[in-house]
Amino acid sequence: MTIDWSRIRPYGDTLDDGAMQLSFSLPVPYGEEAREAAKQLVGKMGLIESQVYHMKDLGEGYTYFILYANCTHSVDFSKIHVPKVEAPIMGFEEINQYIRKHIKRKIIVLGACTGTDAHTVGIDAIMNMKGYHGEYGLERYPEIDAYNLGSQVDNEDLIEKAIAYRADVLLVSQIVTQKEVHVTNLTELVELLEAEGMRDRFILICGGPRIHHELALELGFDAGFGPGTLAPEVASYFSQELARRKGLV
Amino acid sequence: MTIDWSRIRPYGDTLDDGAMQLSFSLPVPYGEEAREAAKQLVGKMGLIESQVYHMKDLGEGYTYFILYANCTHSVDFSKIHVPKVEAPIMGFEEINQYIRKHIKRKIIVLGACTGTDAHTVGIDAIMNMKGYHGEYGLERYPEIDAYNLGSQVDNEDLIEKAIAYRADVLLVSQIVTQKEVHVTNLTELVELLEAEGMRDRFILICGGPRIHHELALELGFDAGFGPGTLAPEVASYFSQELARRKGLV
Amino acid sequence: MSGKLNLDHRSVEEARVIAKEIAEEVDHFISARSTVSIERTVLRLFGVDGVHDDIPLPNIVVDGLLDAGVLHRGVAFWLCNAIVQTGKTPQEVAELVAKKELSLVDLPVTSEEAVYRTGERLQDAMLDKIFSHRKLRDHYIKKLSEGRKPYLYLIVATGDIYEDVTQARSAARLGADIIAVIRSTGQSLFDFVPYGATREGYGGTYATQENFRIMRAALDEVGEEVGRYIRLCNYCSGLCMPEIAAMGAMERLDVMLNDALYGILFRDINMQRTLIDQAFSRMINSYAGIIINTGEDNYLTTADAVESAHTVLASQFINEQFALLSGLPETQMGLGHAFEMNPELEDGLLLEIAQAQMAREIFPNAPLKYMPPTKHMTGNIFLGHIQDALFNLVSIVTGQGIQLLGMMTEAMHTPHMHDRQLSIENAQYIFRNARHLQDEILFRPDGRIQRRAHTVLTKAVYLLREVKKKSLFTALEEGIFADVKRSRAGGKGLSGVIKRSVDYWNPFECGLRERLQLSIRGEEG
Amino acid sequence: MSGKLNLDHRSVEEARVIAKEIAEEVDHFISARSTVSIERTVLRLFGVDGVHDDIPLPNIVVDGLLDAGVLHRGVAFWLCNAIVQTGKTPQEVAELVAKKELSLVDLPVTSEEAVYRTGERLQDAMLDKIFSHRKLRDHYIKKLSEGRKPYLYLIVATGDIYEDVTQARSAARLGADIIAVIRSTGQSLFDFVPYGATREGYGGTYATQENFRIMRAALDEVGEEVGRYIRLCNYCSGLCMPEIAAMGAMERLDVMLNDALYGILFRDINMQRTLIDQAFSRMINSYAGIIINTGEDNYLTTADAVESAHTVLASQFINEQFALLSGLPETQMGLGHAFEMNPELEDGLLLEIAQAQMAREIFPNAPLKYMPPTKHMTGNIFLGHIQDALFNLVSIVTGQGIQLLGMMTEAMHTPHMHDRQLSIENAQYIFRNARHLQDEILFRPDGRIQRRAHTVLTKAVYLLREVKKKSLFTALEEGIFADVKRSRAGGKGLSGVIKRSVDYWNPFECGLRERLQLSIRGEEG
Ligand code: B12
Ligand code: B12
Ligand SMILES: Cc1ncc(COP(=O)(O)O)c(C=O)c1O
Ligand SMILES: Cc1ncc(COP(=O)(O)O)c(C=O)c1O
Repeated sequence: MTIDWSRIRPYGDTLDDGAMQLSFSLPVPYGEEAREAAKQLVGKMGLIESQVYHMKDLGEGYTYFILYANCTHSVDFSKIHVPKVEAPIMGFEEINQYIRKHIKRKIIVLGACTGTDAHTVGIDAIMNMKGYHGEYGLERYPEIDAYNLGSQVDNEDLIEKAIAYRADVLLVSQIVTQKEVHVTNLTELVELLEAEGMRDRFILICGGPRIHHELALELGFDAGFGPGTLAPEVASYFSQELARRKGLV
Repeated sequence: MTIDWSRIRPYGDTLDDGAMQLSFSLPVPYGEEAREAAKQLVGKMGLIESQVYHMKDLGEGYTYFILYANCTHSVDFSKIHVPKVEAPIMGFEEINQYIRKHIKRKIIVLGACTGTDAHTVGIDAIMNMKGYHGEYGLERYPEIDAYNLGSQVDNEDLIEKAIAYRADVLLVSQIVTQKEVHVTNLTELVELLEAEGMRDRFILICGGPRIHHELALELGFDAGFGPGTLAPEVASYFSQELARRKGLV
Repeated sequence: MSGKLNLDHRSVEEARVIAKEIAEEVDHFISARSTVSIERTVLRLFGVDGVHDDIPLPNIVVDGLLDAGVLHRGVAFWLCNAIVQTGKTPQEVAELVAKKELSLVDLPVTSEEAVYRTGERLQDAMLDKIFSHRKLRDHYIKKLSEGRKPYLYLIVATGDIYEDVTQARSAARLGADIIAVIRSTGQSLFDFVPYGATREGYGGTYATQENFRIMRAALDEVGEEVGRYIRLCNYCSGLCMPEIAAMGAMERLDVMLNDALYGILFRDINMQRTLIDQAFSRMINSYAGIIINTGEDNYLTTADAVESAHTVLASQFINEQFALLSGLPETQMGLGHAFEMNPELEDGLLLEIAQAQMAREIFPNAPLKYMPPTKHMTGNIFLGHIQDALFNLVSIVTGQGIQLLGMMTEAMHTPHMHDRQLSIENAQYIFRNARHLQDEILFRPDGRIQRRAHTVLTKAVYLLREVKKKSLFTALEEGIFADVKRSRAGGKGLSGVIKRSVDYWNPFECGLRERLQLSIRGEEG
Repeated sequence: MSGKLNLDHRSVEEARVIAKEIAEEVDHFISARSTVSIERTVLRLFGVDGVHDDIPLPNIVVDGLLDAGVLHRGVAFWLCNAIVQTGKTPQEVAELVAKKELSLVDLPVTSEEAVYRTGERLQDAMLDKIFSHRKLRDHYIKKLSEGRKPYLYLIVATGDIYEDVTQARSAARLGADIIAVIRSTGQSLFDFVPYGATREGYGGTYATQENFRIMRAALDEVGEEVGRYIRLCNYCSGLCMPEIAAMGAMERLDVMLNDALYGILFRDINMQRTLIDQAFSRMINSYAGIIINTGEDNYLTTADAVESAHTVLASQFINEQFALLSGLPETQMGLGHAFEMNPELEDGLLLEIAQAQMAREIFPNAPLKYMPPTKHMTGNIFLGHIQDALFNLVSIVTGQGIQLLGMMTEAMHTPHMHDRQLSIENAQYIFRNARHLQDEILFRPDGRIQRRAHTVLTKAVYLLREVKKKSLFTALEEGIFADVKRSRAGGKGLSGVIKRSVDYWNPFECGLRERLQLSIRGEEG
């Protein structure tokens, strides 16, 4: 059972069996033809030995399927490279010391949940005094001036405040992702900043349950953080990045 | 929202959105690279906008994924044709009358769960007096002589008994399907019968949770019945088929 | 009341008395004010509808009067005067105003009495019509039957009303008793109600009168087919709270999310504005026989369910009193609470049972709205599905009224069609299998469950005393609920609040007060 | 005993007395007989192992004696005589026999005393060794700790022992307390034990001593890593029941499925054969400190859980007495039962709670083995997952001992790796959230739950009286359990039963009886 890293396939109970579970609905009426349609569909996906284990009539001409099958595709795991935030993660004390030592002034951080998004729990988790999962938020860091603008903040307002507060870092939270509205919102912010020639003035960071670093880079941000992020990860990143940009390290 | 039957795609909440749920494990260690591997894999399956919503370290270098994505494939529903048991389904009384009228003698039926398979509940459901889901089993039919040989019956023994009892119909149940053992067992029976030139002497019927009519035909059976089968469906089929074969209708 | 928790009845009574005082103080404030949306509601109830250059006529008319500085008298007066003067219908008048072919304030007032008489006649006709909808609902329920409690409450939220219809009909066939059409993200901040059938929303579908109609018709049809009256729910909250109440009353909605505190805390709507709006909207809901749902469940999405359980209870007490002040009977009070215990907690289920049973015993006649786990739902749909199963179990064991079904995909997207099916199946399975468990289990005297309920009740009474001391407004400023602080003059919509003049007139409020047998309240504040 | 059900203690006592009589009657029959597999077990305990031309040495030796017509004296006598005569080890003797270089019956018997002494010495050494394994287990548990009850019992069944190891180690890391290696379909009908490490099985992996060793080592290793002793379980049933008991004792297994009734009813094994085998195998299990699991849960896979609940209880009473007759203490009696209510039933959960609580109260010291829903599991994995959640809930609420975790894929395949993860997560979530619910809930006096338990108990007593009247053999012939009828002389393995002669000798039985402080039983029958 030595694994061939260049040809990784799903695993059920035997190496390379390709076992996969799927569920989906089709806009076709319940019946044997529906079952066959489901099987043909996954056949096109490169799945073999498919079994429709459960079918349910949803009414209105729709049918739901639970299906198992074996995937014939494989991936080359040895070639996978995922961009990650590189900065080593420091603790609360360490970060403050780092800022004192290298930046020699407080870092100014603005946070907001933008657009019509009213989900503040995520940005609060990063910023609020009391923090999250046992980790203080940025407001508690003596070397950080953190301002949480709350929810439903327009991109224009955010930029205005960023100038007013002379922010070093902008933290943008996006939780609602329906119709890719987060992508729209985040892209708009970058475009507005670029239009005003201010993109380089800020370390631009976004976060949310559907955000990851790679996506953030694609959207023109400097970094992105996903589910389960804690304040020190974010602060470690921007303090080191700021020091780097200012040529202080 | 009119449906194009020639291009049916999965449905989440918008026609043709292609929404699918998948879960599987890969033999790769938990981490961002694992996530990327999962995404690449479903990419090869023709799924786009994939989101790994859950990942779990299974230990021993394995990772489990729950993933949603949109399927770009479609199927032509208008071209789907599924072979089905054609005989109209009659009720208990009707079947007995039919046999009296057309066959004019009792039909002799032998049932067994073959190989090492010890799952009798399925074949009992079809054959036992008390029946299943409110439908009497074949033993209760006055015009049917039904013999249930029980479980773990060798194919050879079954054939021997079939000759001894002068059976018209053989009912074979296969519940265990691991390593395709049901296919092996069923194929063996057909081969044995053919070798002895007796294949045409019996109406050969198989059943079980993973059996369907199409598979049965492929394996050389006359009919196959899947989950939820009730005795009348089976009896309707074989009484009409017997009458047809004997040229009685 | 089964009294399984051995609750201290004096504490419950004390809580009610304090909550009443808190609500009355606010009501005092409310009674001296109206809002632009109340005035637009008046127009809608007179039958004004439609848009001009995409702006709803009610907005055009009301904004005109506001600009003219005469809204303090109430829109009814100006409209009815125009009717008297022109002999036209309210709709015609509004259209003329929109086209700038008529100026309400420039018309002479020849007889105030004629104006009032006109208003009252139209008011009477509309309230009769609303009452007839209520009768029709009763008739349907009698004819078709209705779901067994807890009602299965399912949401649809595709953004497209026609897609919503498909999903709603599917859900109804599968067992849904209530269909709620979730609103598009952000609609609650609009100071107008969108118009017509809409097919593009974010995380929900716009609440428009036409959408209400389309869905109502679809549910009536499928209800006939499945032999069960299917209730329709929408969101009577945000800046247009009373307008939506009116639309719902006119289109025979059955359930409405309706809670000013929700808007204040979670949508940053100005507290004065929305409390004023709420009072009037609840009268409408009351008279239309609409069950309201309050939003205490939301508190536990930002605050912790263990630590803040008492804030939910305290708020329920206040909401109950607000509802009573608007003439809403207990049987229409779908007070909200939620299953939001952290699944990592040991004995979380015990705490949850204590809370749900306590709500049941304290509000015995309310069709309590029980919300599923949301905050602690993750991308693990399998775990999510069993979190929802425990939620369903607690509901059937404690006799909740409305079960907002949890979805295993809660942490991802608004429901896919089959998500709904699976969650209905989940609830039906649990409800059926534990149907009479409620009758069979008792709680150990002074055990963990009983003690938890006592603690929460005691803390709620303390909290109410504190709120009473500083007034609800101040309490909200201090972040007493949901860990959220809101200032009295902050948030959206304060500019839409108007001080009533002494000759302020809202015939519908008068009519409703009469029909609901509410006393006329004092006018200062 | 909490006595939540207000059970009638006289009925419970009566049931025990009758069950004892039933078991004693069978024991009387047993005591006059041995079987080929008991004799092979004796060889294994003397240290004979290995195969010759793919046939296990114990089979070759025992079959030789059977053919020679001298097995009625017991294999021990012939083997030990050969040892005395040749000075060789048991293994060497067996190998010579296999190679036909030695004939046991042809050797002279010079001193019976020397033969008995040799046997006793070897017996003592082996039982000491088994005891040392038991000590080692205790030591591990003390050092590493063990899981909290109900233990999480997970199966592996890939067919390949090395793949099984991967899956078992993964399960252990995720929280499993017991790993059971399911046997390949059909092994129980083999009248021999396969040999060596095996990589090809159907729906399970062959039970071989080498496979036991491989898995034991893997679990010890991962147990050290996760800081929890991981128990190993296998199937001590079928035609080789006592041999597997011996293998388990030698390889430090911790749990064994061990129930003659299961083999009779579900594998069509001859009842005489397997009941004789069972008596000896349980002595071994007892002394090895192995928890046995009985198979009453299986009854409900063919019979209905509502109608046949009392047959489960009756069988548990009988199994308890059989166990006691083999010196197996209550703390090692993992009596089986199962959550097999039809999910379509109203109040199924109430019936299930009644049954599980009843078993708990009647067998207070037994580590009850609770089986998950299987029969009513379907291809709907989402529904299946919540059926398993209710199963887990009933377990924690009624204090079961061993929780055989249900899998959402039960109706499809033996578990995939992640199926196990999800089911562990399910159990951990429910157990944690309802950890002390058992302490907090009481059942309404004379309510549905209490009444159900009373009914089941009463019917079990009736049934036991009937079985007593006609004897267990006849009752089995009449299909009293699981709706399955089996004839006394039918089924597999009767030809392997031998009548003991007066000079029959099985030193291990004697040694075990002594160490287990069992009285020597009467010898006729
Ligand atoms: C709580 C909640 C609410 C609360 C919000 C209260 C509040 N003040 O925040 C209330 C009840 C008000 C609410 C309302 C709505 N909600 Co809501 N809500 C949720 C819920 C249950 C939990 C979200 C949460 O708090 N998670 C906990 C936090 C800690 O996690 P997080 O946000 O991921 O944040 C972490 C990381 O992502 C990261 N992070 C986040 N932001 C940032 C920013 C930076 C810079 C960094 C570095 C890191 C970072 O760090 C955080 C800590 O680790 C989710 C469902 C779920 N279980 O996820 C739905 C959910 C997010 N809501 C949803 C919707 C649609 C709505 C509504 C729009 C529904 C409607 N149409 O009315 C409304 C309106 C709100 C609006 N306009 O935005 C959808 C979104 C669907 C989608 N994918 O687009 C969800 C997924 C539910 C669903 N299935 O429908 N909701
Ligand atoms: C009950 C049961 C048992 C009982 C069987 C008792 C008995 N006398 O039948 C016991 C406990 C003994 C048992 C043992 C084992 N079982 Co089992 N068992 C099941 C279980 C829980 C239910 C099967 C059942 O009764 N279904 C109800 C009947 C009514 O449905 P049905 O069989 O599909 O029959 C219907 C149709 O298919 C059709 N039909 C069936 N046969 C025929 C024939 C004809 C001619 C026709 C027309 C129609 C027809 O009509 C029937 C009525 O509608 C399933 C899991 C599940 N939920 O499905 C596992 C299952 C079948 N068992 C399984 C296994 C592996 C075993 C064992 C081999 C495990 C082991 N290694 O020890 C053992 C050994 C048994 C053996 N050698 O066969 C696996 C099979 C995996 C696979 N796909 O291969 C399953 C799926 C469980 C699992 N996930 O591991 N089992
Ligand atoms: C009481 C109440 N009103 C309204 C809403 C919906 O809010 P909105 O339409 O403002 O997004 C909710 C959401 O859960 C609620 O609980
Ligand atoms: C008591 C008992 N023994 C043995 C088995 C396994 O049987 P076999 O190995 O004969 O397939 C089971 C199966 O569930 C059982 O319950």
